[in-house]
Amino acid sequence: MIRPHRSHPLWFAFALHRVSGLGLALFLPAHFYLLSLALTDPVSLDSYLALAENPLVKVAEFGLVFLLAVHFFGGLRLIALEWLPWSGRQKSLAAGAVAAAFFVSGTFFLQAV
Amino acid sequence: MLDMRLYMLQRITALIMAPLTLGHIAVMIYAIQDGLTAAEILGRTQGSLAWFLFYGLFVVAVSIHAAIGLRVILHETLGVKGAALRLFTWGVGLVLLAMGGRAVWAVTVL
Amino acid sequence: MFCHGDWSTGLSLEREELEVAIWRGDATGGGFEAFRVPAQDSQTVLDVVAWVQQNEDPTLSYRFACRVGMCGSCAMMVNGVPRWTCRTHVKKVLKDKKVTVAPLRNLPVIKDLATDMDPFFDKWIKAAGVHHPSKTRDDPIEPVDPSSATRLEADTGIECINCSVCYAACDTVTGNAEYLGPAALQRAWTLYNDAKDAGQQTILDAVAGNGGCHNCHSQGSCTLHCPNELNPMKAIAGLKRATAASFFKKRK
Amino acid sequence: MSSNHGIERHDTDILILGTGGAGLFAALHAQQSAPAGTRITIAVKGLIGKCGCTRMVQGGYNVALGGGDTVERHFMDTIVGGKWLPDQDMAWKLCEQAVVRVRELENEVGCFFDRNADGTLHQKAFAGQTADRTVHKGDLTGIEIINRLMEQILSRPLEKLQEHRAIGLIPTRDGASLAGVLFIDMRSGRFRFVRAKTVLMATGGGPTMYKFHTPSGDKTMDGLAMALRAGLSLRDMEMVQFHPTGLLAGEHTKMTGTVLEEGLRGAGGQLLNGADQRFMFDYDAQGERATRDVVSRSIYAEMRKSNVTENGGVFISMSHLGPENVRRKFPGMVKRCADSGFDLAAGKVEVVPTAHYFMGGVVVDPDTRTEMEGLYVAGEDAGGAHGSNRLGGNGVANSTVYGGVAGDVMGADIRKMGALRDPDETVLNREVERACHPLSRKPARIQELRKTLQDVMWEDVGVMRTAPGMERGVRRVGEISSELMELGVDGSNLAFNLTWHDWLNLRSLCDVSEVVAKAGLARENSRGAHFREDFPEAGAMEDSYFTVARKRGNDVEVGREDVRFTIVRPGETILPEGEPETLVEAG
Ligand SMILES: Cc1cc2nc3c(=O)[nH]c(=O)nc-3n(C[C@H](O)[C@H](O)[C@H](O)COP(=O)(O)OP(=O)(O)OC[C@H]3O[C@@H](n4cnc5c(N)ncnc54)[C@H](O)[C@@H]3O)c2cc1C
Ligand code: HEM
Ligand code: SF4
Ligand code: F3S
Ligand code: FES
Repeated sequence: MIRPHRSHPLWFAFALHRVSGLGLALFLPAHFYLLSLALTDPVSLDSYLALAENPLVKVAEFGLVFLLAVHFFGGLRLIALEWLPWSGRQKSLAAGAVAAAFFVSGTFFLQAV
Repeated sequence: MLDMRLYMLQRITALIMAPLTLGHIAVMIYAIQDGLTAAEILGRTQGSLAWFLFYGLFVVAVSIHAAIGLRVILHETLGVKGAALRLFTWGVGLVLLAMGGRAVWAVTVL
Repeated sequence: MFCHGDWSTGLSLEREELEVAIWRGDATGGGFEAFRVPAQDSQTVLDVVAWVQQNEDPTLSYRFACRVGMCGSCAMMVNGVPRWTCRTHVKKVLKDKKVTVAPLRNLPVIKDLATDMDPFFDKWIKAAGVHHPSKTRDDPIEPVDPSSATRLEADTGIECINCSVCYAACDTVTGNAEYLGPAALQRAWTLYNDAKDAGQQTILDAVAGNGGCHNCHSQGSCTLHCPNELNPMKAIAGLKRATAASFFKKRK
Repeated sequence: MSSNHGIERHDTDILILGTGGAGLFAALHAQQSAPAGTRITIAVKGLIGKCGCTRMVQGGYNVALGGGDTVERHFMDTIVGGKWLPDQDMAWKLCEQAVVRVRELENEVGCFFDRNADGTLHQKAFAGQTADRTVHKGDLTGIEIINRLMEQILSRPLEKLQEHRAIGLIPTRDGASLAGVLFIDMRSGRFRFVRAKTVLMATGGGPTMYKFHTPSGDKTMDGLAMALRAGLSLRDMEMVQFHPTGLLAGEHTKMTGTVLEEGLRGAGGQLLNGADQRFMFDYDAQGERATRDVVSRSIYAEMRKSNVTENGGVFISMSHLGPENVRRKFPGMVKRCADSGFDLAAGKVEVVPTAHYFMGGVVVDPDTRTEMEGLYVAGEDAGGAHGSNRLGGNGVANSTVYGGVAGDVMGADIRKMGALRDPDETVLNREVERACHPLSRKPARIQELRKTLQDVMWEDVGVMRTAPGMERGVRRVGEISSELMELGVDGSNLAFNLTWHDWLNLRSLCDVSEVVAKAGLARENSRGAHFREDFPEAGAMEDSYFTVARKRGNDVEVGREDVRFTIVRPGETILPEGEPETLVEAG
């Protein structure tokens, strides 16, 4: 539940950063596992990769790349906020980070289909 | 809970990963255009010291970064602290490092 | 929930009424009770609460002092948002003539709407939020250029009334018991920029520890809700920058 | 009832009541001056530093810091402003020590006051001053002073009793010295008796028995009521300062009575009556810029003529100065009015004179000592420094200077004091009984009776006074006082029981109101804040007297004492010959 004191852009940016970070952290072991299949079993890696043609998986992939992109731009925004001279435009920057993430992951998605 | 040291580690690893991620996404966008196969991936990466360093660095950074990140989330949402929290952080970091290391080994060295 | 109607008091029926839900209880728990309060032209949330205590339920506890937004003792959660109640007009927060009032978040409740603010102030002191003198009463007053960059920076945080609204708004405070919180850190940053303060390193050490500035996730709720339009988020970013700079300097 | 309440007891060496400028400074200085190992306890009705009026100081702090201004000039302004009634030795110490105190505030406590472009302190002139003297931090000077002091105290290892309300000064069996103070721990509702070798009372007076008043809600004359019961002498009790422009927003809101700052009139704000006409020039050639007392009386006169606004006051209007301009110049005031639903910049805001400061108080010497061994009084609780009128900016100077003095003196005196003194248990029990009085009676609404008292004081002992009016006032206050004894409070849960404290507040206010009215009757001339329609003349300055009230048995007796001109006599000055009358440029 979004409590009233939270309903504002910068809190959402925080939540998004946390969710994406968490999502990536959960996905990462799976990703590593898959890649290491190359070591033991290239064939099944291929069969996994073939799965990628499945539209559902494509959407999931899009989600993943979106998470990475959103976390990436959001993270850069945070580091800029913390280390560069202060900018009063945090809300715009947060929105910009999300937009950039959509752009990147959208591009990725369009390339993939 | 998060002191100066952990904070700096998390920020520095983030900054290390930033260009690497960008590179990775760019390669993926390029690579995915005509479908992915294991051979293709391996063909690009295997035996390449550059790719080894690229992904190796990424794995080290991401292990530290994610371990600290999950530590914060665990503490703030479940209130875990002290030795248990330290154990968790190290555990996550080492597991990621091991799994990531194996993957990098698989795609670049063998 | 039970309802204390005020029909018995013989108020005129055409007078509009507000439906007010007030949290009652103490450290061991509690819940909301409903009251009906006559609406008035000029009426703050504090007035509403006081009306209930003076007319409906004499055991209702709350805290206020100055009634004009200077002392920072009247803050409560109003419709789920932390606010100074003495300067919040009910019209601003009313939804369908309804409003809920609860004790400030993130602080232990003493009774009903009154919280124990000690943890907030303990952290203020822990963040080195006390002047570190460089002179004594026998010295002349130090000339300070009011337009210098550091003075301008210090001025942005100086009007904090320690109302704890930001502290209540911050979810990091909720999750992390040690976190010093926005107001204390802002005070540290203000002192850090004060030309007269001799404790810069003390301050950086105090805010770089376990519950220090590095725990802030820039949620920005502090800045959004601060009734004095101060910007603790910015102050904390300042501390992060200053500590990071000194971190790199020391490594060299 | 009382026997059911076990009294918790504990001991300390130095006990301080109140955390305004006086209380906090006393704690700081006591810690610096007392021998190592001295136990210091600070007890307060609210939270440390978050109650009382010092925090609410807007305009600033008077101190002569050179640039032509001198302690002598500050002193003369204080004496002349107080219409020759101040205790001159106290006034002198106030002006002299303010110089040290302000350096202490800046250099040791960490306050930052506004600077000129060249880096020196910015000083401005309030009405009644002949030099630019008032240092300030924007228009929130009190917040800066109290926050910094509060940090100092919070960071020190003193014993802190928050939300502890003092309800009785308990003497020794022989009545000559103070043994300790009885409190209610407001959070639990239990009694606590604290013995101490020295006690500073700095509860800050506060004329909140008037329909319109500015002080903080926790201030209800508890200190003076306690002092009265303890048999101490109170002086200048008729002297209630009204601020001309308190916000008028209706009876039901606590905003009513709060100050709209003086600067508004200074900057050209106009006062308009209900018919939208300017009226100040009908009363004084200075118009809106006349002094506080004159403007207050003029507004009051206009109100009597029923030339009033909807809520029964007058308007202050700033819009002719340009809303943008007003917004820029008075951002704090404009925002505060806007929060309360009024447009100060472009509209008109209803105002009314409002009781602001209490010049009267306990008779003390310039070292804050009282007649009772072990009891010290400083700040707004102490009488004498201001005489009949307090200059804007002298209030916080007074509380910080004398709070510091009290701390020093207590720290020194304690070395000479042997053991803690034992209380007169009868008095102790009587005080407990007193506080428990309402708990055994049928619960009733307290607030209505407080409103009645406030109306009575406003009507009969207010801005303009007459003998018949004040006599009626005395009678009506007496009736309210008796009625209060019949009102009960639901005592089922005494923890944080505000209604119980409302009752106790009203008890203190009734007791002190009676003294104010009686002292007003005893002064048969008009000086400063005290204006008698039946005695409009000030009387010969040479023959100045001040009133002294004390309780004998159940009665309050008011006498007069001659002012001693220990430093300067009326008609004379201590400024060097040839000094200009004022250093403030007109305009
Ligand atoms: C709105 C406003 C503006 C002002 N502006 C100025 C100005 O610009 N310049 C100026 O010089 N002066 C100004 N004054 C006056 C000035 O604030 C006071 O003169 C001065 O601050 C009084 O200080 P104090 O320490 O005596 O009392 P306070 O600061 O009022 O402190 C009294 C303390 O005693 C506590 N207390 C009360 N009763 C009890 C009890 N029973 N038990 C325990 N504790 C108790 C209170 O809670 C409080 O902590 C202003 C006053 C007001 C109200
Ligand atoms: C690619 C560049 C990346 C950047 C610039 C970046 C940046 C950041 C930053 C600045 C934070 C701190 C946020 C805060 O304290 O509020 C953070 C937190 C986090 N990051 Fe990253 N990150 C990156 C990649 C990753 C990756 C690949 C993962 C996944 C494995 C990840 C997982 C996390 C987690 C779990 C958190 C904790 C989130 C939280 O505290 O709410 N990050 N990241
Ligand atoms: S920063 Fe703002 S919200 Fe926080 S305590 Fe200070 S005034 Fe209150
Ligand atoms: S809300 Fe909390 S997380 Fe940081 S920006 Fe403010 S302190
Ligand atoms: S009562 Fe002082 S800030 Fe609200």
